[in-house]
Amino acid sequence: MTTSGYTESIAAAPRARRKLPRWWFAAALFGLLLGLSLLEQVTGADDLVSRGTVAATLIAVVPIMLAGLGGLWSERAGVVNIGLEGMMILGTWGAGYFGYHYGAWAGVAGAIVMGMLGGLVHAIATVVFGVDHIISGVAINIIALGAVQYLASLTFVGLPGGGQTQSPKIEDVPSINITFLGDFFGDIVDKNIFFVSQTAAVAQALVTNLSWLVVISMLLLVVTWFVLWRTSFGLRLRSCGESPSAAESLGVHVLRYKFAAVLISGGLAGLAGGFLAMVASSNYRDGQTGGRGYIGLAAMIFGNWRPGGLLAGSGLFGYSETLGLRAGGDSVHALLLAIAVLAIAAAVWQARQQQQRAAIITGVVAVALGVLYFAIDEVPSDFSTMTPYVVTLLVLAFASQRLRMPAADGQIYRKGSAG
Amino acid sequence: GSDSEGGDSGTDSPSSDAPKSDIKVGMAYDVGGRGDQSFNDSAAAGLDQAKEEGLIADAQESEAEDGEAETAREERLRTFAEAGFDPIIAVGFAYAPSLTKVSEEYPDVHFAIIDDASLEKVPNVASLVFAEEQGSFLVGAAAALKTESDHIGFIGGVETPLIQKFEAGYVAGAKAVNPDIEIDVKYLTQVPDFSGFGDPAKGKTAAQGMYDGGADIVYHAAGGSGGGVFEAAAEAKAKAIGVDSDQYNTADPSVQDVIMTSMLKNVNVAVHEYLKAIDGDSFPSGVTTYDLKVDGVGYSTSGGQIDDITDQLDDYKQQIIDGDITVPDKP
Amino acid sequence: MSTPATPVAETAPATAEIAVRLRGIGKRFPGVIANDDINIDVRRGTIHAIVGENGAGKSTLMKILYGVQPPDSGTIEINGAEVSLHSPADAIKSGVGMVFQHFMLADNLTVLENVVLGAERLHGIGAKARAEVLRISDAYNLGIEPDRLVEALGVGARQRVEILKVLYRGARIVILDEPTAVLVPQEVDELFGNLRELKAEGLSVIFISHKLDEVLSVADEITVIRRGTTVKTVEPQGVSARQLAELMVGSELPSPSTEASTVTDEVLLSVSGLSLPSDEGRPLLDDVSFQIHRGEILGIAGVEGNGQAELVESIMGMRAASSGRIELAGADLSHLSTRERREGGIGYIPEDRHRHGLLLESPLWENRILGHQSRPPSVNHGLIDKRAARKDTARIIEAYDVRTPGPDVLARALSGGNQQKLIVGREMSGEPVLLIAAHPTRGVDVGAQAAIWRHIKDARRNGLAVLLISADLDELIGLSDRIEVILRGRFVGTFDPEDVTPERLGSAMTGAGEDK
Amino acid sequence: MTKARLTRLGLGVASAVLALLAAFAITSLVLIAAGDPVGEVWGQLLSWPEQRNWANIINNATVLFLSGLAVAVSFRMNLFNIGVDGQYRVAAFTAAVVAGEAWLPGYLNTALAILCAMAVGAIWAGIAGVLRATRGVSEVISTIMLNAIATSLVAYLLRKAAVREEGSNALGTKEIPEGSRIGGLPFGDFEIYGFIIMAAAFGFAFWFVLNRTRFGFDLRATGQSTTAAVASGVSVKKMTVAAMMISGAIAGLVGLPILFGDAYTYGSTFQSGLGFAGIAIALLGRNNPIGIALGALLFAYLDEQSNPLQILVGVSPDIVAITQGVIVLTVVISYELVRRYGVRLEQREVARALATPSTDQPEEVSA
Ligand SMILES: Nc1ncnc2c1ncn2[C@@H]1O[C@H](COP(=O)(O)OP(=O)(O)OP(=O)(O)O)[C@@H](O)[C@H]1O
Ligand SMILES: Nc1ncnc2c1ncn2[C@@H]1O[C@H](COP(=O)(O)OP(=O)(O)OP(=O)(O)O)[C@@H](O)[C@H]1O
Ligand SMILES: [Mg+2]
Ligand SMILES: [Mg+2]
Repeated sequence: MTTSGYTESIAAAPRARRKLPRWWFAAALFGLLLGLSLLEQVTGADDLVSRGTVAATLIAVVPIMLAGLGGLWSERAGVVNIGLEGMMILGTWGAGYFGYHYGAWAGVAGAIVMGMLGGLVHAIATVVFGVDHIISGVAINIIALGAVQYLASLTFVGLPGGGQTQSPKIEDVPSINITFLGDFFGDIVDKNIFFVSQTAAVAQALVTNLSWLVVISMLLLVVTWFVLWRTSFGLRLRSCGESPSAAESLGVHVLRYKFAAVLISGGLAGLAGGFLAMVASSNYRDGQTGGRGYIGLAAMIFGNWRPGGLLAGSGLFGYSETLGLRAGGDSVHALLLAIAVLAIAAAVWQARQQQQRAAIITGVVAVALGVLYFAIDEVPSDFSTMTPYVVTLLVLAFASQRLRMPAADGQIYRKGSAG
Repeated sequence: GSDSEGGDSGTDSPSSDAPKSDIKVGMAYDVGGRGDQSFNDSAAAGLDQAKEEGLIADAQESEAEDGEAETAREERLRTFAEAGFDPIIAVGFAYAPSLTKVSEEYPDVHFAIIDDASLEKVPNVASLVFAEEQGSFLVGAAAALKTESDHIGFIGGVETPLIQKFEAGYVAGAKAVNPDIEIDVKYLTQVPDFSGFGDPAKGKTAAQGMYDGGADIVYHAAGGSGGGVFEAAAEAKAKAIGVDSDQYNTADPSVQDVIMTSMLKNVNVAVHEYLKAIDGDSFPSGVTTYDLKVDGVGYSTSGGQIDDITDQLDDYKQQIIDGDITVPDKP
Repeated sequence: MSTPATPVAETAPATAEIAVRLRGIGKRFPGVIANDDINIDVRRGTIHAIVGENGAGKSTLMKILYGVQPPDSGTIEINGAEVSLHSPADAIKSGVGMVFQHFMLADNLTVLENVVLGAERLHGIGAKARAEVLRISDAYNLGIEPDRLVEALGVGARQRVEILKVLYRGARIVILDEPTAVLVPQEVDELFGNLRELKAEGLSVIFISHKLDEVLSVADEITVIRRGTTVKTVEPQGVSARQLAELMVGSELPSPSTEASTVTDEVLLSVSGLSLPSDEGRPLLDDVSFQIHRGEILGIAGVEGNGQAELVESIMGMRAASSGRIELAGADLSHLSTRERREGGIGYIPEDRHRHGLLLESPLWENRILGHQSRPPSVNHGLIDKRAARKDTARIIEAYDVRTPGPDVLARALSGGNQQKLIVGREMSGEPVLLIAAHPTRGVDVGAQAAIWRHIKDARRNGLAVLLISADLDELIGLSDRIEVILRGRFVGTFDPEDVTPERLGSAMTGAGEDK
Repeated sequence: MTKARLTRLGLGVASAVLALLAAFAITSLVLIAAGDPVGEVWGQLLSWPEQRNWANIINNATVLFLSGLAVAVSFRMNLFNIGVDGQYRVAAFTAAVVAGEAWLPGYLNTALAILCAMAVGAIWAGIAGVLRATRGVSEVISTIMLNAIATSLVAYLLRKAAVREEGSNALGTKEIPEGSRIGGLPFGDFEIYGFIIMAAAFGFAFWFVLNRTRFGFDLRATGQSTTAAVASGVSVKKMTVAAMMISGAIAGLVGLPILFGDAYTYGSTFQSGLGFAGIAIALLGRNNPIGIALGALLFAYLDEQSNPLQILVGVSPDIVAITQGVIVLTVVISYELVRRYGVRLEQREVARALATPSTDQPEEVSA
């Protein structure tokens, strides 16, 4: 048909969606490392990229990332999951109980299964009964906490080193240890060559008792990306989050996919809890999750409902938390400078984007931070404790208008609503 | 399937000789309760010992929930009182406000509270307090004597005045040995977030930070989080100092030999002696301070890692007892 | 010429060439009989139109045929074999495909993803699928670009994507529910071109529309549905639009007819140099200037997505225009809030009643307050006067014939047409001086349509100025005193309704005129 | 209509009962599975509380009620204020300091402290509101972050402001002078918080503002449909900030009954976590004051009754947390079932109206 296609020319042009090249992630890491090395040079803070920091950061990041991954699965299928925290809590107990009685890997499995139980409740409530997702999630958080404390009092009291609020020590998950490489990198680190040593430190952290669970978790991130964006299963699942009625009109069993997604979500959250109990520490403890389920949710939104972004979000949080906990004072102090510089960059960018008011505000923030940096030479402990939260908040304030959640996220869908 | 450790403990430790006493003790733990491998456990130990020795007929236990209402603590004490338990032991200073109320409501019931002396005027309350700073002074000195890098650390669970006493004593002790020693201090959480007493992950990260930073001995007053500190020490092939009880005996074998010594805060002794002092209807009251003098606090030597410096430590101990050294209780 | 609704054996065409045979289909929703004893035969290789007023049961019937909803009674035969369809999946298996009244596309997925969704088994979701999509697109001249986000497509393109979805699944029976409602004449011609090609391929097309002339031009057979049952099946040669309409409604088809002009020379709304850049910098509105006088209806014609919505939202103050000046009766509006503008006497019938016009989960009387939060009778001194609000709602229900038991039912429970009548009534109350009406009768049946037109004209007679935006060119031509055509955010031509044809408007709207 | 309303009311009650029974059953199953003495547990939980316990129940319910109210405000506008917890802690601390300093005499001091608390709560929540309105930051995230920040901030300030009486290891602000405390109301031989009157007043104000004022209408409209609200002339940005600030202001009150009626100081053992309980209670009460009050009473009752479980029955009190969570779920599920039934009723009505033939004869017929 001769005139075919002119409607596009009239219709709105496609949103400028800059596609990132394949290697963007490596590039980002490289840049990050370079930046931090520079920061160490400038500020003299020496713990920004040490083996210990990297190792501890990994430990801090993984549970948040796994929780976020759980959120990613369910929200991509259109089910909001505030219950992540609860499912994590269930996971910690699962790891504690099965880990103690049947060994490390049983603990991992136990954590996943317990998390899935939580997911099952959420799925039944939201998918089958059409309960508001938030309500169900909140309820699950309450139930999980009570259930776990109750279970702990039943199962751990009287065991050696066990009690109302903690399980006995759990056998460790095996970890990777390549000593000669570790020593090799260690030597380079000690040479203190700009950037090289820092890179070596990272490498060293990756070969000295790196828990297999860390590796597995990182793989899960990749697998998630592949399954959701490269398989038909993933396409169907995402379509349930974008437009369930369209999906159903094409014969997709929407409810089944939502159900599956929420179960997987629970499993991942459970694993996150298990990780806390088995790798981050070595036994179940009451209140061990410390709101990391919510943080995971935040990291996922931060990451725009995408695995890469999620990793960035949880990384940012985990890293600044680690700095606060380790050397604390001067590392966080150094971080101030970094943020100030970034803020200035942001301000310039905003000015370019004709967002004068935003630019001014950002600029003021930047200057304030800069002044603060030179005014004090160590950050008081209370404030280094709040660093991760403040940083997350700041970063979001700069860059959160581009976020786009799945179109049907949080909506209750009933069969036969197509058309 | 019931969890009332105490309920069973009346029977599960059958003392051969029938109990000579009819005392029923109500034990109100702080958050964590029996099995927290910290001072609740220590108190429980004292109770069990008393039971073994037949000093008491029966004991019932209950523990606080995290972030619970004041009324919940009051009710816990009242329920004990109503149920005819006497004496009732409140473990932890958190009970001070509620005990103030309840001890008035039940003048004929006897109470004891650990770690608080604000009720010393009340006739039916015995306050059992400790000179943590004195014990901490000694382990501080030990650390300063043992360190090879002249760099040590302190990790507190939650930044409360009580834990600050540990810090103050530790620092004073270390400085007494070596005035220009470097001491890292870190608290894991702030009130009302008490997770710092139960978060080994945090403890480990913080300790690793100190060890990587050059410290070779770290003293923790962080309850359950201490486990993480020991793990970090083991990985860094460095030393750590335990707290409250002799953690060398309770800790997991894998980390046993990093525990150079432990600051002993003998809550068990306090509880045991309190129960022992009861005779007929006369109950102890007023403030009893457990300090070095009465061996209410001290340091452990199991593992034999500080045998070479015990005499120096005992020398400091004597000076403190004699009052030649007064240990600060605030940083 | 026309065959009886229930064909008797001998007149019934041989089953062999019957693609779809519906017998005694019945479907009741709580309290509503949507379908009742429906009998239809669709012959292979034909375009079979189904007409009927709103709520007649057309969509419901099609949803049943597509397995979305199960029928309460009746049988469905496809190619001679009786089938029972429990889900769209079943329907697709038996070769049925449907383009819904409201597009079924996920905006945030690419065209390719939308097409292959649910049919991944055919050609996967990768290169092979893309190739197949392009092949079909070329075969039927659909001009589809597989990798664009659907949200970036215009209405016509979305329509073609929907059709491609159906073809991709190899459907032999294609259902189109009101496909032309949002298309301009040229796009309609394109569409019909596609349909004829499908027909030539031997596919059967079931086609629903409210626009009877289209139906007559494209259909081989026409079945009329009234109150949920088949009234008659006729052939286009035998009937006129008017006769069809009478079959549908039992009353006569009205069409808007302008009467003596009431235009005064008093300028009421004056817009000058209005511009609005988009995020990508492409102007949504580009130096738009016009005036509306008291008692004048200015019609805006244009393909959807060419700035109509932005224009309306700028005048309503829902968007801040980057430059330009808006005056209402001489007073500058540019810096006033939406509420202040409404208080200034602007009434607003939004394009999308569900998103901008109603609180679906609230009772009608609260919906009466919406947009009049700061004005009596319903609100006095910041306090809500429930009684007055209910009373005034009752008035609107009466005056505008809103079919509802009373002002206390939730807006969601009303049918689209009745919702629309309520909105019109609301926006007319409180003597507005300017009415902005976007597609005031879209998806509304003839009866309601007539009523709404009448109300607009009455108000105009009393000096109301109206900015009318509509995709229904007959409506535009019938109501307007003057028609401006908008294209890519610019006014590209002024027409006098007296001497303009839909075709001429259409070519102006699509820029076909200027290309030549 | 009214008939339908009555039926729905009846069903509403029935559903509530049903929900409670379901929760009862599930909890019992858990107990049985765990081999705990079901009978004794319920015997304790359902035993008629002593007057003293009733006093506690009412007091704790008052606090929970305020917390639920605060959350409900944001829910009504489709905002999710998880931050009530942080807001009330910052506010209670401020109030404690102000009242402790006693710059003004007697109840003036109290009033000032309460105002400061509300202001601080409003500001703390307002941060999230502004970030949401101007930068589009999800209030879910920002309030979570602000909770944690509040913890560190208060801890820091507390150590600055703290006074420690001799022998005590507790950390607290200056005690509020006798004259500025809020006396209790007599309740049998016991007393309940005098603050309960203010709580009730706020409950009423909540209802009135939301259902009877333009502001409330705008707020609910925005909550139901942002787009429709914008078209009707509501400034969503302003509403967002306003709603968050009001929510925060009420959150600021949460800690005050305890502060002025019982503790008289803000210290390290001041009750925490009230904000999260508030979320559940707001949801349980369907964001309307009466419902929230009932929900608060129910939660407070269960907490109080479960307290002695361990001592008397030897079962962990945590079991009631399970009950509470399950109730939230079951109540909502039965609500949902009833709602669907209601919709169906309504449509039947509508359909009847639709069935009656049109009175509107199209008049204009163009030749
Ligand atoms: N998804 C739904 N759930 C419940 N009821 C519905 C639904 N969709 C439509 N209805 C009912 O159908 C009736 C009309 O809805 P609908 O808008 O589909 O009618 P319509 O035939 O399109 O009429 P109109 O042309 O006025 O829009 C209403 O009474 C409504 O209660
Ligand atoms: N999901 C539903 N629930 C209840 N009633 C419904 C539902 N869908 C449709 N109806 C009823 O069935 C009747 C027919 O609706 P349907 O959508 O088939 O009408 P239609 O002929 O398609 O109207 P239109 O021309 O406006 O699309 C509606 O008037 C409505 O009363
Ligand atoms: Mg239809
Ligand atoms: Mg319709």
